[in-house]
Amino acid sequence: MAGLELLSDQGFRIDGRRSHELRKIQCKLGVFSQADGSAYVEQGNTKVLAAVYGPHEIRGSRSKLLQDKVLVNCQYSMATFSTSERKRRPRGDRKSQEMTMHLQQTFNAAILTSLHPRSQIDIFVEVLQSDGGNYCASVNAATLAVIDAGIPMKDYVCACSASYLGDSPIVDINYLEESSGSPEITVAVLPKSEQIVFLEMNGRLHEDNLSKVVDMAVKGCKDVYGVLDRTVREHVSQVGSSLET
Amino acid sequence: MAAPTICVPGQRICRLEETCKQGNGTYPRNGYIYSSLAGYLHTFEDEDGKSLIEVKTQEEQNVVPSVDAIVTTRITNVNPRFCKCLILSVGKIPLREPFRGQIRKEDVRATEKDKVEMYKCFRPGDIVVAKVLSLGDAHSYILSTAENELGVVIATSEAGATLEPISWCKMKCPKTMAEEFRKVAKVQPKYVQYAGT
Amino acid sequence: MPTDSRRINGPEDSFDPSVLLVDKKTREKILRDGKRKDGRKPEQVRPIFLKAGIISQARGSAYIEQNETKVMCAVYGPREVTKKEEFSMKGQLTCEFKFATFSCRVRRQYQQDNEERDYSCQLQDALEPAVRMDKFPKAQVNVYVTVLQNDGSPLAASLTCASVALANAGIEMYDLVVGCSARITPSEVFIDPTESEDYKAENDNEAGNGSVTLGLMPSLNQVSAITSKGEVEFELLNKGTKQCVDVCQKLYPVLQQAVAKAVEDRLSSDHVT
Amino acid sequence: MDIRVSAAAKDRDTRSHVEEIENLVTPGDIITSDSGFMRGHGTYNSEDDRLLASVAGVVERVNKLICVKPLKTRYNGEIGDVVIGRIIEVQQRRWKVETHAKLDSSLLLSSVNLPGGELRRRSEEDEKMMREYLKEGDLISAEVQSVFADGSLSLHTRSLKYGKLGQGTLVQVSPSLIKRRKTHFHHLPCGATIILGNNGYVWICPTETEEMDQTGGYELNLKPVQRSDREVVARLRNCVQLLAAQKMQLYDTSVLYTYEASLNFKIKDILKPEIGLEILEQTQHRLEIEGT
Amino acid sequence: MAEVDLSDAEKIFIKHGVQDNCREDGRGCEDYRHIELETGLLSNTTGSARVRLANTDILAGVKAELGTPSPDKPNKGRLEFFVDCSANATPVFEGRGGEELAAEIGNILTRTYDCPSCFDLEALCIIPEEQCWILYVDVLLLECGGNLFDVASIAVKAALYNTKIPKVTVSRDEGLVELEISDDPYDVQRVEVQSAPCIVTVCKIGHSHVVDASLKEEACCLARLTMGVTERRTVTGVRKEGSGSLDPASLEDMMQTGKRVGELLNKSLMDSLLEEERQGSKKKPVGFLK
Repeated sequence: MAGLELLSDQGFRIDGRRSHELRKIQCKLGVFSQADGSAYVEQGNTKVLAAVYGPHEIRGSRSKLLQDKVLVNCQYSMATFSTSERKRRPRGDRKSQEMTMHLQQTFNAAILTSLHPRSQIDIFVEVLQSDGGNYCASVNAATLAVIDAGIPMKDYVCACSASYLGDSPIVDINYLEESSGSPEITVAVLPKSEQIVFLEMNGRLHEDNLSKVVDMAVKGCKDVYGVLDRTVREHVSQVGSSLET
Repeated sequence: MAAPTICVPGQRICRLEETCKQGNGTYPRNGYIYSSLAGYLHTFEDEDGKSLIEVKTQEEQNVVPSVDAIVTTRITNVNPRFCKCLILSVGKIPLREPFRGQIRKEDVRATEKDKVEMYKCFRPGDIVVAKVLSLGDAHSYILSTAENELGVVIATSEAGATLEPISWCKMKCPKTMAEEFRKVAKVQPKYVQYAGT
Repeated sequence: MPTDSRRINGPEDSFDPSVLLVDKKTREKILRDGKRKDGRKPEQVRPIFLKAGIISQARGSAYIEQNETKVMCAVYGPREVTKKEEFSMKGQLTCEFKFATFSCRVRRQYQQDNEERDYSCQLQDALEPAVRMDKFPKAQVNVYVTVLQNDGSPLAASLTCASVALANAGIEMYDLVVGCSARITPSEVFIDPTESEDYKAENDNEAGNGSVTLGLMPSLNQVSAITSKGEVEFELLNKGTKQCVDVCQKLYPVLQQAVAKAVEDRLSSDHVT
Repeated sequence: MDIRVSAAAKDRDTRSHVEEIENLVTPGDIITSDSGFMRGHGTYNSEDDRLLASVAGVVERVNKLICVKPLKTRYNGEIGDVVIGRIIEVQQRRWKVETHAKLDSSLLLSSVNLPGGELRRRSEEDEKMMREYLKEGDLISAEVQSVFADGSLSLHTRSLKYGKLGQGTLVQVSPSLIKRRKTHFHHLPCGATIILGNNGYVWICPTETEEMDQTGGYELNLKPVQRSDREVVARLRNCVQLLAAQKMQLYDTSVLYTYEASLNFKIKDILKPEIGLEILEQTQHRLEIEGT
Repeated sequence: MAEVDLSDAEKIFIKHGVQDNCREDGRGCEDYRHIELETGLLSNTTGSARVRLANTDILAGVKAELGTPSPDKPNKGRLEFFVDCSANATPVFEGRGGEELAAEIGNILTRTYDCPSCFDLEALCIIPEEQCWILYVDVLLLECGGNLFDVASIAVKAALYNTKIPKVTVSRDEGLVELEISDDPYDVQRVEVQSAPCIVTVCKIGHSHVVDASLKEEACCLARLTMGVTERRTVTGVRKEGSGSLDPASLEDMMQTGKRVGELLNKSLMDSLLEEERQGSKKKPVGFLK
């Protein structure tokens, strides 16, 4: 842990949070006008933009066309200036391709894909600033963008990470905590039905503690859901009321 | 032969007047005819008594298949819906590099379109004369053989001999006397002449 | 810059020793006693040798020498567009510009670098207005330009060379394109600069230095390309472009002769056979 | 030249005051556990047979049918809708038309009026001539004739009011902003015609003075449009954009009132934020007073 | 660029409008749409800016890294441009789809900044031949509404203005050089951008020309001229693009227009950058939450 104290004796984390506290989440729907849906999410210092196009006719090779459901196409990309050390390429590296695949799996599970056969939905995520929990913020931003696009889905997908520090689980870990070598669990859930649609773990964790950490992450997801749902409701109410006049 | 006039692109040839018409290898601009090729100036009298002004290159021209052009093709691939072919020449001008073409089932012949069976019309390796219907898509030009004069002109039998036409839909192998089905072209003498030179 | 993985490259931290030459850093004045280093006047171009039809397997080709700047160009097509992504219903022109590895003072890479890619785009933008793309729908014409030796104004020489090669290939064109470069200093304009006269961002620290390259279709009197480097006064840039236009008009007959000569040569060789 | 520092939008402070509208649901919300209702758009049945929302919007109930309408989506076509579309491909016997729907729409050769009138037989000649009538990039106004099994739309232009569009300008807005009306073609008193396509494509053009010719619009008038007409079109375009940016519904009256409120300003200034807000406030006020 | 396919009639309508000096949104030929700008919104960068003009949205981030000067310019730092077209702008840019456009914008930025008199690279040198700052200017295109080059150059200039490079103290200890980088956020070196150029794109439409073309207008334009213009009214990097040609007289007119508009653009940009600086810490960051 190289001189950094990630958890103080009083139980405060390096950015002053308690172990169960999320970073401040700020978000907005409908950032852009050309995309069918778009959203922006800030989780602490992690900032993510998401855009959704579709459902629309399949582009490019028609061999990707699915007869009975919609093709969910994702791209995860990080701005070259998003990390503290400059990235050479915004995408195409192994890590972003993996993220792209994870996004695809996550949203295939949440979107009601059978409603739009033979068409395609694009979900594009751009990380503008990275401070840990990029995938979580990406999923949360993409969920909002999908809702903004009016694409039917079973439920929100909310993602949150958790770790285990000292002898207690901590939620929504930031970059410093992420790079400290402690284990990291990322979970994406459908909060209402409490189904886990994505789970990934890095690092080493005693099996006794696994459920504690997962519970912590799922709890975090539900908190995230609270924030996202409030934003959506505000957005719909505001726009809806101006539509009526 | 009198020394012909050489033209280069952008060269002004003459005024565009009532008595002359602008032909291939030239373009009109601000009331003049300009050359768009490096070659020789040709002037013809056409039927209306107007002089047609053209610039021609000495050697093979640069042509690409255009709509309604007659092309010579070699069949490469046959399936029940269409066959693929390579366009080898456009009109009388052989191409340096072939273009891909396609003859769809409904364009094989003019009548009884729904009874067409592709395998009874073309086989890979056949030389077919066809007409360009449309420029098609990224893959290929769309061709048609729905005219008496269009269809297979040269084909090889299973025994390896050159087939001889016996009707509009059959050809015979001179070696084995076996008959094979083809959409046969009624070859025009002018093509024969051309093939002979 | 992408490195070439198929060839053995020099050590990464090696560089050309010429950059350390002391005399390079202090720029000489271009003009001495009203004459340039090679004895030309400011508005004078170098002697030109231009010949069309030098590469037999290409559809059309040309070679140009402007003293020590030597460029050759080959044209292929119209041929089928094979890559589906590049498909378009209109005719297409592609240009590839390449410095031969030995053409410059510093060794060039085998792969196209950014500068060469940029030149390729400029060539394309400059030639497209002259070529009658409507004459070959769905097909493409490929232009390959190789600079054999670079002693200044490579883009201008390439433009001239490429347009002659296109005409030689029998591609229908509205007009030929003539290229010309000018070096702009705070006080004067020099036509057709050599390598040592040309503008270099690393040495010309003062404002007002730059260069401009222009492509002209002389018969139509249309500018098909203009590109400049460096920071220059607007009036001087304007003066530079005007002089370039004049020079292009003067060079036009040279191009016409070269194209016509190739047509004649072909005729006489046909007569022999 | 107008470069400004972006500042927090004014309405941001007021946002918190917006009261939540009634019957608002978001994806995953339970609408009802009563199995007596029918599942409409924007809802789905959970495994335990409860009716859940799949989009964010207001619950609408018609008898036993429950729907949730999201704020914006791609265009969901219904038979009889007026749409504006752009030809993207000429195929055999049909044109592919982009209408902002989930799949490209089709316009069959048999669903258009060709020059020469209704009774003409459609021959193979016409098939070859298709690109002469309508080619890639052309805009048309049309009506939804039917919906194919996969949800894509089949259009027709068999009425003189439909067909190819000439000179004018297209504005694309969200389909939900177009208010359904008896007519979507409006000849406004300011001298322009506006077609509010149900698919969110809005076409604004100068009103043709002479009688429409009987060619179905295949021959276009390419004469320059008068400066005064052009200004009206430009002003209308900016007004439509303004309404769309503030998510206000588009119909003849709202467009006209915005247009009239904008007359105090230069056309190019309408899209500046503070001026736009002022115009809209006036418009909104007037709409409220007149109770339309 | 985002594909806009227009019908012939629409094109004619736009062309005549330009000739009439009444464009589709009521602007005259030399009018810009209004621009919004914000700097310093990315904390991971040394400098950043976001510029929005109608639908065109560009984010620029500057990162300063230590490196060695290139051997032919031993006493100069470096400025490296990288442009990325995000798929957020249009699905066409997915994967490598935006690379061609990105390279084009990158090349033009490099060219317009490639003159020592308009951007002082020597100030970035720490120890000649050994250490210098390399400024990576990364431009991210988030939405396209036409006129990308101009907006990109505005974003770059604003981001450079916002750049605050930490101060470096060099100490030599028995021939070993030690660099000490200050971590005080106020002990910084600013980048001088007063003389940096802005790009103005002049599009030839019909027989006239316009600045700040919309996407539809760009679809009607066969030849355009991009030029870097500095505050001193000098010109850096002119370039004609597109498949059309220009006659020499209209070329001169277009350059005149570009110069005139560019001068104004530089001035307005500096004014609003100073204005933002004046608002200082009072101003809350807006970012994308607006």
